[in-house]
Amino acid sequence: MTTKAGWEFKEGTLPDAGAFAPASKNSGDLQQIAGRPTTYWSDAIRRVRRNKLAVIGFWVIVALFVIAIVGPMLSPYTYAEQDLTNTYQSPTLRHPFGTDQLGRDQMTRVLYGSRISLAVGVVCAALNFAIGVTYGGIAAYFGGRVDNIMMRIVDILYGIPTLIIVILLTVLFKDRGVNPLVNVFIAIGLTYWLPMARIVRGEILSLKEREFALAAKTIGAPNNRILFKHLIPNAMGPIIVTVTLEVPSAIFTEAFLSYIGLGVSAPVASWGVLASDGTEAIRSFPYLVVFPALAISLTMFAFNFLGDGLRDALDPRLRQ
Amino acid sequence: MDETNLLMRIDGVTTNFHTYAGIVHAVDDMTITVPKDSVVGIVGESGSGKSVTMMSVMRLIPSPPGRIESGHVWFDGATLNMADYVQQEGPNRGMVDLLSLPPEEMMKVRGRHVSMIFQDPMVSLNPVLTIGLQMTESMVAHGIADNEEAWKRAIEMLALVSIPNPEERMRDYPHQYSGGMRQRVMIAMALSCSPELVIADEPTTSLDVTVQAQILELMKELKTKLKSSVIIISHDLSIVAGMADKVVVMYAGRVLEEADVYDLYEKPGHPYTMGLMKSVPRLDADDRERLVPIEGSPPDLLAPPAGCKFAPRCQYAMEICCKQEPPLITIGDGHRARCFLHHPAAPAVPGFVKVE
Amino acid sequence: MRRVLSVVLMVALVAASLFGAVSCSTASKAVVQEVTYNLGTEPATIDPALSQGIPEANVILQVFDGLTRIDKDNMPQPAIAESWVISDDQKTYTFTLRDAVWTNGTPVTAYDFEYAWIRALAPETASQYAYQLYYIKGGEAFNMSVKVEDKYYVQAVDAQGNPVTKKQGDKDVPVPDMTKEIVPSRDVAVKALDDKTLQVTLESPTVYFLNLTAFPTLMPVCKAVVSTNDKWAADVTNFVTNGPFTLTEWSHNDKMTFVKNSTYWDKDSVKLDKITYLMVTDESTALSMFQNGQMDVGSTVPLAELPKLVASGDAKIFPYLGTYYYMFNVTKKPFDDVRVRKALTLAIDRNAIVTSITQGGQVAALAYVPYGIADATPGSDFRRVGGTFYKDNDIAAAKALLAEAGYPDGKGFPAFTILYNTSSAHKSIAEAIQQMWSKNLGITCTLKVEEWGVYLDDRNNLNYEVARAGWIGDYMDPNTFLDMFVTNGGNNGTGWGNKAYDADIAKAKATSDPVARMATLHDAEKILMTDMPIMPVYFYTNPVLITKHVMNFYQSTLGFVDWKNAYME
Amino acid sequence: METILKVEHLKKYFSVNVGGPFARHMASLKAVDDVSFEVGRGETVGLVGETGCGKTTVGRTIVGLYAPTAGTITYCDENLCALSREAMRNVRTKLQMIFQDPYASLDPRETVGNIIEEPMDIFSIGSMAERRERVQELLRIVGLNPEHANRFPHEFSGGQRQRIGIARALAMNPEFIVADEPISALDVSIQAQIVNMLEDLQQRLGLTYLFIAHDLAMVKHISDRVLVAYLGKIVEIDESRNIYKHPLHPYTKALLSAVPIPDPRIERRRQRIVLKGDLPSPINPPSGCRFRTRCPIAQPVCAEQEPELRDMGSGHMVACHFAG
Amino acid sequence: MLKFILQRVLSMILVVLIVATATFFMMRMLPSGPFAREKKLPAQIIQNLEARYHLDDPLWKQYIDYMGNLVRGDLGPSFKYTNRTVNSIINDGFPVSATLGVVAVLLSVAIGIPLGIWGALKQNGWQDNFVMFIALLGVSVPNFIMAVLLMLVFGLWLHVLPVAGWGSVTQVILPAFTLAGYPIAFIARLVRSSMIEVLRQEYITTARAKGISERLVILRHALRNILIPVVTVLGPLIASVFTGSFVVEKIFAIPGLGRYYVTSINDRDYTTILGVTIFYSALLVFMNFLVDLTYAWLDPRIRYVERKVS
Repeated sequence: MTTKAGWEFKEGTLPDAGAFAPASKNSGDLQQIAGRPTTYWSDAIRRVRRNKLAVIGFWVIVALFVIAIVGPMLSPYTYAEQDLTNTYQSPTLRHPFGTDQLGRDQMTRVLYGSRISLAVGVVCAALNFAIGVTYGGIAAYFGGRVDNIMMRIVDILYGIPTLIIVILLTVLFKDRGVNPLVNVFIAIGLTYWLPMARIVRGEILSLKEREFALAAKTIGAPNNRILFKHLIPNAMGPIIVTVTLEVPSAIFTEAFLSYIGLGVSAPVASWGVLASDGTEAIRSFPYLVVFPALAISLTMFAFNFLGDGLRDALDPRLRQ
Repeated sequence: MDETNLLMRIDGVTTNFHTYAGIVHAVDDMTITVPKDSVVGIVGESGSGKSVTMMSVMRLIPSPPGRIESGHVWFDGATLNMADYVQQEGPNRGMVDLLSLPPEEMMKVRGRHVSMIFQDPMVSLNPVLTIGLQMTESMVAHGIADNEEAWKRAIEMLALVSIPNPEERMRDYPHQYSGGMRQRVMIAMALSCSPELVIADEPTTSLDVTVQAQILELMKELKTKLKSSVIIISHDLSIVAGMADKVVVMYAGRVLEEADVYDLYEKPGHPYTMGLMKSVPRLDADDRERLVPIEGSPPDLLAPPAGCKFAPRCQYAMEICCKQEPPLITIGDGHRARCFLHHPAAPAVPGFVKVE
Repeated sequence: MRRVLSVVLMVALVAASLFGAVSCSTASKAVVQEVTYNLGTEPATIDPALSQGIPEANVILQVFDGLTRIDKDNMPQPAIAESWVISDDQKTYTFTLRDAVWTNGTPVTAYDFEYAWIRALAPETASQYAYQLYYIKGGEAFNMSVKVEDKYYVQAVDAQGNPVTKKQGDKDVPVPDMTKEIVPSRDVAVKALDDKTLQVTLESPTVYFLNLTAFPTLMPVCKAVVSTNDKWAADVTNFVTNGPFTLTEWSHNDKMTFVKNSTYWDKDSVKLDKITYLMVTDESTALSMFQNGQMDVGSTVPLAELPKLVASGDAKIFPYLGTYYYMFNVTKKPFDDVRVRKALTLAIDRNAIVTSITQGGQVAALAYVPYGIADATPGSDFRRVGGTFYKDNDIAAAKALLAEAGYPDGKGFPAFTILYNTSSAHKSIAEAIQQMWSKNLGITCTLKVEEWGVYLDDRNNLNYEVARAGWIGDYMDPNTFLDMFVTNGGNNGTGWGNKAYDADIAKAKATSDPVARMATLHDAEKILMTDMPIMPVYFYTNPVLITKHVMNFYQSTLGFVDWKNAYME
Repeated sequence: METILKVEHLKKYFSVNVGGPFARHMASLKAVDDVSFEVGRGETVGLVGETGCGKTTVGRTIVGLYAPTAGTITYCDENLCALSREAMRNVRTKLQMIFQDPYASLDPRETVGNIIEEPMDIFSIGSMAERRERVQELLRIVGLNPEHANRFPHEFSGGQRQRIGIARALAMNPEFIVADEPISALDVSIQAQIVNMLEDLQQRLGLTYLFIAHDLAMVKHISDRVLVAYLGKIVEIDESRNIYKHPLHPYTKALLSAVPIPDPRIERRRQRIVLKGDLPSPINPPSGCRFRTRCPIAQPVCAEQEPELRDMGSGHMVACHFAG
Repeated sequence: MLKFILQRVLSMILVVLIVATATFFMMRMLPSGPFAREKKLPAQIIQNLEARYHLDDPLWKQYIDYMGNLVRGDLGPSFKYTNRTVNSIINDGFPVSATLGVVAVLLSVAIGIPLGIWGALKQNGWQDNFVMFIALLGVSVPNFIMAVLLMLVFGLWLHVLPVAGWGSVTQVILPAFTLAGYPIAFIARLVRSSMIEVLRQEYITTARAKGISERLVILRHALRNILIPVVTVLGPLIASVFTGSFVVEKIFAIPGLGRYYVTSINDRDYTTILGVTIFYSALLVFMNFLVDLTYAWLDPRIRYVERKVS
């Protein structure tokens, strides 16, 4: 039923008089915001969960780490055990990934190699954060002359051939009893942070002009707090992208370092070493390169999916 | 209202955004009419759906997540020159529904028949292209002029919006212009194809008062020179007061009140409209009297309140307001409002007329 | 927009060329006398005096003709020297030269040889292979002399016979003994008696001297050209040669082109019209190019593919005068104990290594000097005469020796490291040996790979325990393998020394009677194999990728390729 | 009235590159050029002017974000420009700032609680629990639900975010607050809420405000006195209740006339003074009176002689040759 | 203007000189020297060699001599390639590396940018996932595997391209693609995220509201804006690709400069190490300079820097 003015009521009846009594106010004076009151982390986890690829990535990574730890123990072979009468076996049930030029079980070697390669990947990422992010952040934050000098240092380090540095490191660490993996970490740490420093610098340069950085200054926040607590966390997107781009190349760099003599010594082999050794026999025995390469790609995909998922989930701005 | 002189009717447009968190009901069953050669002011807070409505008209809602769920945008078919799509009978005879046009036809409408001026001139111009290119491209795209001619016309347009040395400044980049000048460029750009309708989405909000005054004066002046209808959107009633013939007040994706400009300011028919007027300090007011704000904040459109969307902030809210959404009722000649206070059963409130 | 267009064009261009390629590669080949060979690496030089190794030799030998040329039986045959006379004391060689011309038309004379050899010996030339001319009387002294302005002087020695140096700025410079001038034309015993006669006097009888005259360093150079242009070998324009082929193009790191030399004295036996050398370093790439028909002969074969290629006939295995061995640092415990060295030597399965890992027809080395060197009696082989010194994979004996040395079942054996340089083949062998020692003797060791320079440095400074090594002969005589192990010899590298051994080597040098000389050398090898400062693993072979169309391909046991008599079919 | 802040001959020049990236022509951008004024305790002083007039620079220099090029800022008899870093840090707690853009001035990755707590954290005030308590209290003070302390800024509306910014500024019990356009990014309906709240807080906490805005209506409403700035200079100072009735400087008049009035009848009748052109470049300001290029009453003398700020009686100062 | 360019050039020269100095001394700290052989050369021959190359001079003198020659543009003779100078090695090798590099950069731009745009336009669709897949593959498959795979597939199995070598247009394709693999992935990813960002910008809405075609919106309005971040990463990328990649040049038997970058160190060919390093770092700083120029060209805002003050 519609009146002349246009009143329209459900079920065609006029509401009773009580309906026009003043409504009781219960909200008080305080402003409310909508949405479920969830905590930051539970919400983040919920949102990561919704991203199927991120979940898959997460479980693949868990699986990889579990395999890296227990895998080699479960294998009936060891990574070093040779059988010179059974070299270059194609994949079979006994040797699912085949055997290599010394008749070693490739699967066991890939499983064992994951320990090194995963460690290299993780440490490379960590060093990238520790050195590259800090360095680039400081350069950008203080700007001016500091920035200029720090960036020239980056240019210089870009220019010096890595191979020379690496060979000098091998000499330096020789007979020092240093864990060979530590040498790899140092070598990677020395060179891999350069692109990261550049990228972080660019980000921070624009972020530091933002009002929230100024606001932190007005409440008396010291520089390091502004840089590490406010600016760098807001540059996380590009940082994660850069890390995911650098980790695979670090994993292969480890292979190169092992070649030069800076990595773990044979017969232990990382994925990178297995892949590059396998490449030499690629036409006749492609499985020798396929499996380690697959392992690396799988890891990369997993880390990437999780990284992207985390980035989105942890970014409160994208939470709407 | 003179239906024969109608340029556009937004008819029951509903636009939702499908987000992670749920469905945002940005615009709900919106109906607005725009007569030819008129200025319609749309007033509302940010988030009230005024921009979304206009983006829906232009079909520029980013999709996903946005989606125009239902409704029509009827546009005067005589001006569009799209015989194939003109409604042959029914209440919308002679009109074209913009929402059902194929995309390539819609492209011909945008900029040519309906153009837009955006809120922030600092970000609405492409920083890496010259003003000249950005001025001419819509004329060229719509085949109104070839490059050379478009260039000449663009210079004329820049002169029209009082850009000094327009010939030289055509080759400049946006950052070489001040904020006010950029907004003038935006206006010139919007008018370059002589569209029948110009939608100005908060054209002065991000500008200084002095520049705002310049722009408003310019728009008034242009309005008298060029025969376009204008929809001017603002969150500030004062902005539309000087220009609009008709004002629509929006809140939470709905029209709360719609009236002739004088009616609205003299006899506001909705507590929200009243609140808007009282919450701004008046320069001509004598003393430092306390402002009367509208308390609270706009509703979350993910989970809007059940009844009247304004009820939680309304000082006159009644029980029914919380349960049922009032209809948009006619309270005067061309004056409509969505409030139960106009109901005869409601308690009397000064300024509210009762209608049956 | 323009940029987008150019990008599109670019893509189209690439696509077009992609299809264009199909027709090119399938073009049929007639029997043209042209061959493409993969040299493997860019030669460091094409100047004979500066030659450093096999890649250079493989260029120089095609474009130069020495006094002699090695035939397919590895015997020296007359080349520019038509004939020669050897004095009774076997010290003086008088060569008679044939009529031959340089590519610039001038005749090849004895003076060119004299000039070339003196030039190679001159200290300022800094020839790396100058020691190949030390056999010539006065050669070594001249190479060691100190140049002052235009003259050469013997380096002064003090009362103890040590060379005298003086500080000049920060550097030690040798002090010349101004009383002892060396005049090369007088004091170096190579002399052109006339245009066609060259007389050479040696320090001591050297049975393989005629072989040496076919060696790259001893090639003649055109005196008229070289003495006036020190950039004569920088590119092909001034590169005057006298060999079966001339070098017409040298695109660095890419390829070299040789064409038949129409002025060569023996041009009738040269059948190839053109040789192209490629410099493909990557073995796998070289194999791909070979399989794709881009190459006829290749000097390298990827290890993993070798058995298949040999089976299919695409690869042939050539003998190679070299030994792959491990060396012990005898200055370090426990390798100062001969029993330990011997135990380790006996406990590896060389047959397994050569059949399963190297797979190139290598022979397990049960002695040091490889097969392929003639012994005193014609037709005999030094190795066969010398026999073997131990059994392969003799675990029982090895265990006994180890127990005797105080490490029963490897108990208490100190940890040590096997040092090798970057290469996957070295790595595989080291891994295998590591496991054999561990399995057979209960000894654990770690492997350490080092970059080439670091490895050499460590090796030379005795900064290792066990290290891999290899030795390729320079000439066809046991001496090239044995004289390196004299006490403090430059290439000894093990810290080992034995007076009797040193005496044998010295004696062999001075002995002109081939039978007695060989006996002495056998004796020396026996001492070496008794003391075991080194552990021979296998004798090298030289696998080569070669199409069936290439005939008469010759690669010497020293690794030198000679295309003079080769042809295509 | 006790003077809490005294700004004397303040100058702030930025050196900017005007030649592009490959030609470094450094020039001085005279953002603030010889500005002097005083603020009494408990007073609200409005600073009004267009974008580019230097008003934000004045505010930021006062709270120590910029070091002044010349001049002094005296706060409670202490010269801020001469303070050591450590002393400055302590004074800073008394001088706080509210920013214009409630979207940009809150770190998007911190919870509201952390944002408000941060100053206490920096100065190690109180235990964790006490700080939490204080955060709750502050939220209540600014009219927000204390339960929202663990929410993120993006979940709040613009007005609510501005309240968060205010709560942060209040955390250290400041005496003096520079409010830099605190409402210009907000909807009108919300502006009144914030303005009312600022007034309430002033009453309750005895705060002193320097209120920066370009909207003269709101400045006039909230302030006791108004400073009108143009291109780095102050052109007029007056009691706010006076300034609408007796503006003396032509620029002030223009500003007043630009303010729209929410009444269509008045609005359509009004004769606006629309300023010609744009603000001149602060790198190269006009000679003499800086306003002369846009001034409707400019005379040749304006180009030659810079007008001094003259006292026109009862604290009404103006810098114009023809005022009066 | 001139003063600034001079300043910039000076700082570039300084960087190169420091790189040269650091490399000079570091390389001399490497074990073994240029004349170390497995078959050791007799001591006197080494002495002759060192005398010939002045390696017996004190290190500081060698350094000063080298720097003196460097200023005159003389990079000295190669120790390994006896008849060649380092200048000639660079002269021969760089054009080859640069040709390959140009093609690789063009490829990575021509493929990476459209891929990235495609992914961004179909954000979260299968096309987007496909682009991300390609990008990840490009990053996680190293070039030595990529090279061999391309060679086997296109050279040996399909017989459409020569497997290796240099000289014909067809021989450029495989190595260029190998070299472009990582940049393609990198650029595609970068373009995708920048494009998503740019498409959200108001000026894109403005352009659409003008009624110009979507194609024009992307190509004219969006593309140039996304090129700005691309150019930033392109600088160092181009420099490294131009000087060649050791692996790619080795595998495809290409006579470029990249091979010397590694082999010269292995050979301890001091002058070549230094020459190539100096050349490379000069190229790098020059590329950064070019990037800045391109930047200004792409982004007019940079041409006239204004500091916003209010």
